[in-house]
Amino acid sequence: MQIVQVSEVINETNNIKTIKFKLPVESKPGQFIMVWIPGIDEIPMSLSYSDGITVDNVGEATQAIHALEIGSQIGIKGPYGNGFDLSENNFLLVGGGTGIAALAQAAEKLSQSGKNLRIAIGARTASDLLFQERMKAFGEVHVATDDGSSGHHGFVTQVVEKLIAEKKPDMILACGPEPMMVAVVGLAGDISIQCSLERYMKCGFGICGSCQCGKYTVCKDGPVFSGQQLAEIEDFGKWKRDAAGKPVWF
Amino acid sequence: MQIVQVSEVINETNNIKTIKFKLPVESKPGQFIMVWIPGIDEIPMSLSYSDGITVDNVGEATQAIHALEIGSQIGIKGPYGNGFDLSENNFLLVGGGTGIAALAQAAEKLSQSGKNLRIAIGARTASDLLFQERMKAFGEVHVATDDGSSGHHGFVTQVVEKLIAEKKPDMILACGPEPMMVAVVGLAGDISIQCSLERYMKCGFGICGSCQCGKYTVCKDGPVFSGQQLAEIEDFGKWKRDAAGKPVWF
Amino acid sequence: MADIRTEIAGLKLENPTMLASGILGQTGESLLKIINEGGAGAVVTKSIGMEPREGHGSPCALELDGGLLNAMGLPNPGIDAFETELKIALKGDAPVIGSIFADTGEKFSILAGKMEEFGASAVELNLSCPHADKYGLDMGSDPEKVREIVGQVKNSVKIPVFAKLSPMVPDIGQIALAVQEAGGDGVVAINTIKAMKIEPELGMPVLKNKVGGISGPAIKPAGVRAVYEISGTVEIPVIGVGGINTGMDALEYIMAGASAVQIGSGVHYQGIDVFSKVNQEISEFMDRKNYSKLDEIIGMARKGI
Amino acid sequence: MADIRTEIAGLKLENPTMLASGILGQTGESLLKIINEGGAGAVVTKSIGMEPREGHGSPCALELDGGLLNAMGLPNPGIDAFETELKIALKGDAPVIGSIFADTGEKFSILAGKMEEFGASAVELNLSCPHADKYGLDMGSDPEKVREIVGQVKNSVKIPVFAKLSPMVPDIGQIALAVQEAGGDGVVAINTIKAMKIEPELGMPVLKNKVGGISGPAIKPAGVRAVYEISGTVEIPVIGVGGINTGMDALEYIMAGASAVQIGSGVHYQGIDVFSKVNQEISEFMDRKNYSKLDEIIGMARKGI
Ligand SMILES: Cc1cc2nc3c(=O)[nH]c(=O)nc-3n(C[C@H](O)[C@H](O)[C@H](O)COP(=O)(O)OP(=O)(O)OC[C@H]3O[C@@H](n4cnc5c(N)ncnc54)[C@H](O)[C@@H]3O)c2cc1C
Ligand SMILES: Cc1cc2nc3c(=O)[nH]c(=O)nc-3n(C[C@H](O)[C@H](O)[C@H](O)COP(=O)(O)OP(=O)(O)OC[C@H]3O[C@@H](n4cnc5c(N)ncnc54)[C@H](O)[C@@H]3O)c2cc1C
Ligand SMILES: Cc1cc2nc3c(=O)[nH]c(=O)nc-3n(C[C@H](O)[C@H](O)[C@H](O)COP(=O)(O)O)c2cc1C
Ligand SMILES: Cc1cc2nc3c(=O)[nH]c(=O)nc-3n(C[C@H](O)[C@H](O)[C@H](O)COP(=O)(O)O)c2cc1C
Ligand code: FES
Ligand code: FES
Repeated sequence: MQIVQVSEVINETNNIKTIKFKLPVESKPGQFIMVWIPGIDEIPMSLSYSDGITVDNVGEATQAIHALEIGSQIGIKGPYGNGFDLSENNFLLVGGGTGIAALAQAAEKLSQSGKNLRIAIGARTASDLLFQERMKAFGEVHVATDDGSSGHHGFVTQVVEKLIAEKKPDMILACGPEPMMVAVVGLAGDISIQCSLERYMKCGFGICGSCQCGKYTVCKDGPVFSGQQLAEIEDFGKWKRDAAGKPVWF
Repeated sequence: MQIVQVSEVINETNNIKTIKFKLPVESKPGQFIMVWIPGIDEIPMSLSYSDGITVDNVGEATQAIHALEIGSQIGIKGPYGNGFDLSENNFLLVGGGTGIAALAQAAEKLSQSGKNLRIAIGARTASDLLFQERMKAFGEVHVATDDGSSGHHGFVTQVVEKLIAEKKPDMILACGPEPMMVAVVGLAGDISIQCSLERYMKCGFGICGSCQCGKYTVCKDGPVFSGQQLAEIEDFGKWKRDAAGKPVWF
Repeated sequence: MADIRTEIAGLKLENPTMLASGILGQTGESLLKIINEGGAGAVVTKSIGMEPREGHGSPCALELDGGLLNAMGLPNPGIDAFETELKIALKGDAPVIGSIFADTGEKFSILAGKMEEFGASAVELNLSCPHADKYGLDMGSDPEKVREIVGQVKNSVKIPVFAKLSPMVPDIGQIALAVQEAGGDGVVAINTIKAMKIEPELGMPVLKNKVGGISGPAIKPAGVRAVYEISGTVEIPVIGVGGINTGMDALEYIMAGASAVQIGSGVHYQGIDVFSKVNQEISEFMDRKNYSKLDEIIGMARKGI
Repeated sequence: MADIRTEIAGLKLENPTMLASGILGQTGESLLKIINEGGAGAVVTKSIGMEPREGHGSPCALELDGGLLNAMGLPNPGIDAFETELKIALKGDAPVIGSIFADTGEKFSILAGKMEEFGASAVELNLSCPHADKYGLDMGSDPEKVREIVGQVKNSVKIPVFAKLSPMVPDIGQIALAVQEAGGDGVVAINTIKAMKIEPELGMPVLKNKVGGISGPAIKPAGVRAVYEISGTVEIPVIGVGGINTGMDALEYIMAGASAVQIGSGVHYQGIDVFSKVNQEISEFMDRKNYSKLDEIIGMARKGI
């Protein structure tokens, strides 16, 4: 556990903020940290920057993160998890909702190493779209909104289908709601894919078992899984476990 | 604690044996180890060799060491203590009884680095003289026996007096009964001197306080002390402490 | 090759390593993986209670210098939901031991009965959780309570009944004796030691529950001591747990009197193949020292040389 | 510079660090050195009994991975021979606290009376040694015994009386309450945790006494927890001890509720200037965080944020 100070707060959308701080250790794109908001809760958050997280205000803990100010102290465990394998050349990145946060550093790194990437971002409405501007610096950005207020009117999966048809990538990276990822895995067919899963996490470092998904411990074996691995996981896209370890259907 | 196997047993005198084993760590001349004879006791012993100890059979533990055979297992803690400072050039080494064991490696090292050394060894009788042959390879050896059966008839201190008069060394190293060392310190006058003390030891690493001698913890601050340090120690040569920590006069 | 099979109250294990309760033991598939890929000789489930329970809030687990600090607070899906999990775990080729917790002997008996019905090879009574209010240590430190609970459970199931004890009592041998007198089939020691971490920077405890229990290397010397004292007091088998990371660690427990060992935090430190590694190191040690069966060294340190 | 002076039951200390009992505390000159050269705010003597006592055989102390294992067995020269030592220690500019052990309240009172007569500023009753048969933990785990002993000692001396407790009880708060109810002036926690080391190569325990107690980093989380629980239960001051090596370690204890801390094994790990180093780190921390007096942070972690 490291105590760090908030150094910057960025309003990304109505409901999403980026919080920056000095992270005392190196991380890989796709890794996450456990963020302790003292007195409130500790929750998993992808590193959307090497020194920041991007947080959707959905409940008590994320609301407390939104209330942080420059100079506020929070606790950090990690980075944890495996991160993405970025060794291929032609990438398609698919982010639904805050899922794009988990992909942002991968996009940055891929772009730095001169690789080819297209990025599909989905959200309910235009004002919820995350990292659209940031991603433009890294690759070709395609957008979908449920209400059609920006880009494609409909699901981001429809954009993905079109992009694959246009040019087959040799690796897809996806993060978002599990049902969305199930759909993307389906569209990928024989194209390699890695999905980053979000499961209920307590310890974050592979000891308690609350994030168990099939035979995998998401916080340690994941959160990034290959298409092959996902094929072995019966739960994927069907059910997750709640804080008591009971299966809950999506 | 390291468990080592006895690899060699050498009869040195009637009552003294050298036990060799593989010591898994480096040591400095003048350092000691704590030797555990399983089921019996653990006692401090100078490293007379980088991989051996030379033991006078005086009681239960030392008798048990004498009963060890090749292949026997013993436990080793250490090396502990400070060791001798060997930076001067003209040395006089004075060993009384098994005291010469603590000086043997210093003699070896000094001879290897081409320094000038004379060695005075004292014992009750000729057959008790330890390391006389071994020391001849390192420097000029002078012997004293209480009964005159070899070398000077009388105390080793008388030999020391003569040797100092012949040629003033710039460093004296002494180890033996404390009263002998008090005498040598007296003879040294303004010549630098280092004495290795033997006090009752329990832990060996400076925590329990049983080896306390004046303001010094012999196992950690010593066992080698300079003439200046000894001058500050009221106990030196007068009393030591028993297993209960009670002062006992020499 | 040395024979490292062992037997505890009729339970035959291919090797003396088991998964400790609460470590990745909440789902059937993870238990199965520990058997199939980890190489454990048996697995113990997460402690299961009557009702689903979320446990304490987060932070609930933390890496400290010498071990892990946790205050999970016994989260579990409840005994009924656990049937599916246990059945999956049973597909493996090793005994599955059902760990249970409750606040009365009656509830313990109901839970044990269900574990037996679901197919568990034995039950382990958690009488030692140091951070779950009325559950655990509170009763596990009282020999009378222990006698009562173990007795009641013994009356309601046929499978072996083990009691898991805490070292946080002045005389653990007395508690073990109560287990034996009540007909218990074995003693498991130790659970975590009550502990906490305060973050000076913030002036507050890190765990949401403030107090938790420490596991891992820091508690091994206390665990070995507990097993040594228990095995010197009772005749029933002892299962040693606390800070085992290597074969040498396991051997300390075995020589102190443990017929088998459990590994929890070691899964974090060494990965899930900690079980096969420890087994490997135990057999290599035995081969080198010419011991042929595990029995020869169980309790060896009690015997003098 | 932050003011790190502290006061315990009227005892004024220049800084909150004390030497723990049993570490180099057997002779007057070593106690004096810890004050003069080490920079301790007070020193506690080795536990002294009625008669000279050699203690357990060797090996009696051992370095383990996370701490030190010892079974000294309370060696000491006896109270009468100790007068000379105490008088030497008194030449220093810091309070000397006399630690004592006995098997009855009467003997405790005699020992305390002599310590007072020799000039000790306070006495510390060792009710917690985990490896000395009838002395220590055996009585220290029974609130009735504790009440009786503390009460008797309080009736026979005027200097403050502290009781040193063991964490090896299910509820240390209850024992501390007994100390307070009997008029005790402070609680010291914790003593070592019962532990052992077995050497697999030889199949036997390393300590001659087989069982000993572990100190050092491994027990810090248990010590901080004990202080936190005690300070939440009683009003009298608490002195924290166990695994302190740095200012941050000491701050955990202080924020848990300790008015002062003791350092034992830290003397081995850091050298005798561990006291000045810890003090330095505490004041730097306080300066950085704008705390001006130690009082402001004592028990801070109990208060929420
Ligand atoms: C590996 C990983 C990376 C994540 N990255 C991000 C990110 O970059 N940005 C972002 O906004 N969110 C991210 N999340 C999700 C985020 O952790 C939850 O939104 C957050 O925990 C909600 O907490 P709350 O108290 O605000 O809401 P609550 O009201 O407590 O819960 C809202 C929902 O969040 C989920 N949730 C609650 N607690 C946890 C928990 N401990 N672990 C996992 N899910 C939980 C549950 O599905 C719950 O229904 C990530 C989750 C995981 C597992
Ligand atoms: C730093 C140091 C180096 C030593 N090096 C050597 C050496 O190279 N060769 C050698 O023969 N002897 C050496 N000794 C002395 C040796 O430790 C004792 O002779 C031995 O402990 C005696 O044990 P025992 O059980 O055989 O005899 P006991 O019958 O127990 O005691 C005989 C005498 O030995 C001394 N003694 C006993 N136990 C201890 C102890 N734990 N610590 C210190 N002294 C003790 C006491 O003065 C006692 O009166 C050294 C001692 C020290 C402190
Ligand atoms: C995260 C975690 C959860 C635990 N949950 C339980 C539990 O539910 N029931 C139980 O009896 N012990 C539980 N324990 C204790 C372990 O089973 C074991 O006794 C302890 O961790 C010591 O072993 P170790 O050092 O190998 O981890 C838990 C331990 C940890 C670290
Ligand atoms: C070698 C040694 C001897 C000890 N002797 C005593 C003693 O005589 N009386 C006592 O109350 N505590 C004794 N203790 C316990 C310490 O005072 C202290 O409570 C314990 O070591 C934890 O603190 P630490 O981790 O700073 O060492 C001893 C500890 C050690 C390591
Ligand atoms: S969150 Fe605990 S194992 Fe993954
Ligand atoms: S022998 Fe213990 S301090 Fe020296």
